[in-house]
Amino acid sequence: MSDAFAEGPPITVAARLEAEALIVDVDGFEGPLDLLLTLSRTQKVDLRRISILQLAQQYLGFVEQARALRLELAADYLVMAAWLAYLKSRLLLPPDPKDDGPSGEDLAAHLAFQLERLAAMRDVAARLMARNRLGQDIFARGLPEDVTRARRVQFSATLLDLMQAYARIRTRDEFRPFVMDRDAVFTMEQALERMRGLIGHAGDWTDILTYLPEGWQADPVRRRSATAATFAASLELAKAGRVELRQSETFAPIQLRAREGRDG
Amino acid sequence: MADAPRDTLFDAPPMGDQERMVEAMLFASATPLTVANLAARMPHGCDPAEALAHLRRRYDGRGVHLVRVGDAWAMRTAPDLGFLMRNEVVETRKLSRAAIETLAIIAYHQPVTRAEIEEIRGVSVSRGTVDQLIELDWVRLGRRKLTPGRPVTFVVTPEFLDHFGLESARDLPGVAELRAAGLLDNRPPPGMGPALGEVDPDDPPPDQSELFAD
Amino acid sequence: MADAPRDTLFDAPPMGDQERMVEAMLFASATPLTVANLAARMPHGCDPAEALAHLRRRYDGRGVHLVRVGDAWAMRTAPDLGFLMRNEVVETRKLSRAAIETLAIIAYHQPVTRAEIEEIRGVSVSRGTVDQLIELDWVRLGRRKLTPGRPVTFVVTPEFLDHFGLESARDLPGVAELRAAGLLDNRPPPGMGPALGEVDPDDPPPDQSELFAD
Repeated sequence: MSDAFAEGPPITVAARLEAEALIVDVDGFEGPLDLLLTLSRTQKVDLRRISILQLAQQYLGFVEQARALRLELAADYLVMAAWLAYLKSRLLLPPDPKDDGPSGEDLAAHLAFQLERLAAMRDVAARLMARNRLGQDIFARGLPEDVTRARRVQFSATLLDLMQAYARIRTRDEFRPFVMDRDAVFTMEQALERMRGLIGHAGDWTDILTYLPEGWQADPVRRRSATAATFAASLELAKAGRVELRQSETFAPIQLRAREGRDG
Repeated sequence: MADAPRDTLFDAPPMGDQERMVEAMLFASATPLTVANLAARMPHGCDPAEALAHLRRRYDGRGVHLVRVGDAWAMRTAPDLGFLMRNEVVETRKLSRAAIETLAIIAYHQPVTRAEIEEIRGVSVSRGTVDQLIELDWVRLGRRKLTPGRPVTFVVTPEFLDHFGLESARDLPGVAELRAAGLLDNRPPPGMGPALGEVDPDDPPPDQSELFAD
Repeated sequence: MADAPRDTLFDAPPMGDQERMVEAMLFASATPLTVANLAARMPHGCDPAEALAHLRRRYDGRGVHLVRVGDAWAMRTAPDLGFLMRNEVVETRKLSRAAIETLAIIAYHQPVTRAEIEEIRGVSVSRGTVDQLIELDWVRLGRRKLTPGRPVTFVVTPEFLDHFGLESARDLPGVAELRAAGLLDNRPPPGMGPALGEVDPDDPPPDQSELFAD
């Protein structure tokens, strides 16, 4: 957040004080609901009687202020702002009889419920942590009895150990060094090897697809690999001056013939 | 006496002796013991439940109490004497606010899914938060929810109860008021289709092998 | 009561309270405590020696005794009840990596044959590993597979579920869920390349529906 201040235009002391009055410290909040709960406290009423309309206004004001200060707000704050703007319009405008969605009042009531529930959880969490706790206020036996008869070995393992062991096995494959599974891959080297042996006999233009090796034509995966390798090998041979290539039009078969056979 | 008189034809020992036995076993153990644990080690025909009731009265008001933890029982120092045990205090990692709130939500709403926790807090539960609670042995996996997707749920453990001095989850502070106020209800947002984390209800629940095929 | 009323001008607490204090301290202490140790922790003006004398009488004939160890004091279970503590001494050892992995595979894939376990682990499983799991009562033989050779299968036992606090093996989370819950160790095993489950910290945590997309 401090970076955001640094990058923005210089802020006067007065402007900064004004901003602080609005507590624009988004970092202090755990999400939009938390921010809403804090804002709702300024209404100084029971959460059950809170004005959602007023709260929406406060939240939108907060977001405006943050924008004016060029603070970057996380996306979920903006999503909440958009939703509250929508809610505000639903609450202010007369209900549309054709709309069978939830009414503005229903939505507002649910938001009030969420705020009350979060406040209640905060409250009981604090009460829970304030209880007398084992090892802090209440103590177990400091010296569990050590009776040395009947020593028994017990193997221990926790659920966490078990789950981590499983995860380790199941993710092992993801992290082995990267190796291509080669059984469906025909390499350019293999294609070159094969074609070097065959082009000597190819005096006439022949479709390069006729050079696909045995057993690589039916399975589409293997066929694709062999085609790519054969094509690459053909270009390689043409570059080396050993063959000529031609294609009559786009997508037409690519044909090849040996140069040596013709020239030599 | 070295041989436990188990499975003898004699009568069970008098209740006074049974009480001593239960007292000794609970005293020797740092962790709570269930009635079944106690019975398994006592001579045949004993009634540890009754012995526990006597023992509890005997320790009433003493410096050490007999407390109930879920289905089990343990001896614990009286809470008002904690100040004497400063030397014994176990330093614990301070829990983050997120972890404390997540713990409270799991305790009060259990069994609860991750999506439900997030819905209540209004933010996503960060990696490591639940992990930390599981590592502390305060939270464990519960039964999967029978909603589509069969999400895993979290529940609190007997260690949680023991740590916070609770007999059961019903004794959580304020739980009755929260329930009466409807704040523990699972109330879906109005007009929303299926609740968070739910998927197409026509989707059959995946079987075990599918679930774990990553 | 949270503040020890040390060095106050008030009188020492009544002897009944002093007795409670000594009782709690001796109970919670891992080592025997001397009168001086006790006095140092108690409010000003207390008389731990007298409290010890009262306490000793109180525990006379009970399941637990107050005993003197050198010039210090400790609580010990009555010697005649030693037979009850027999199960108390258990040496806990961690399961080997091979065993825990084998156990995990059985739990996640049951019923599963030895050959299947080996295929998943990528190494052979020694006879001793499965034997150990069977001896621990965590694994038992399931029904034979209806495949050629009719190999035996392994399944987990109710004792396994009990030990790991599971209602059923179906409650075990899948790998995607483990990762989402932050339960995967982020450090890769040595020489294993990129970290397990490591993600861009800016990457938003997956939502519930992604969690179950296997």
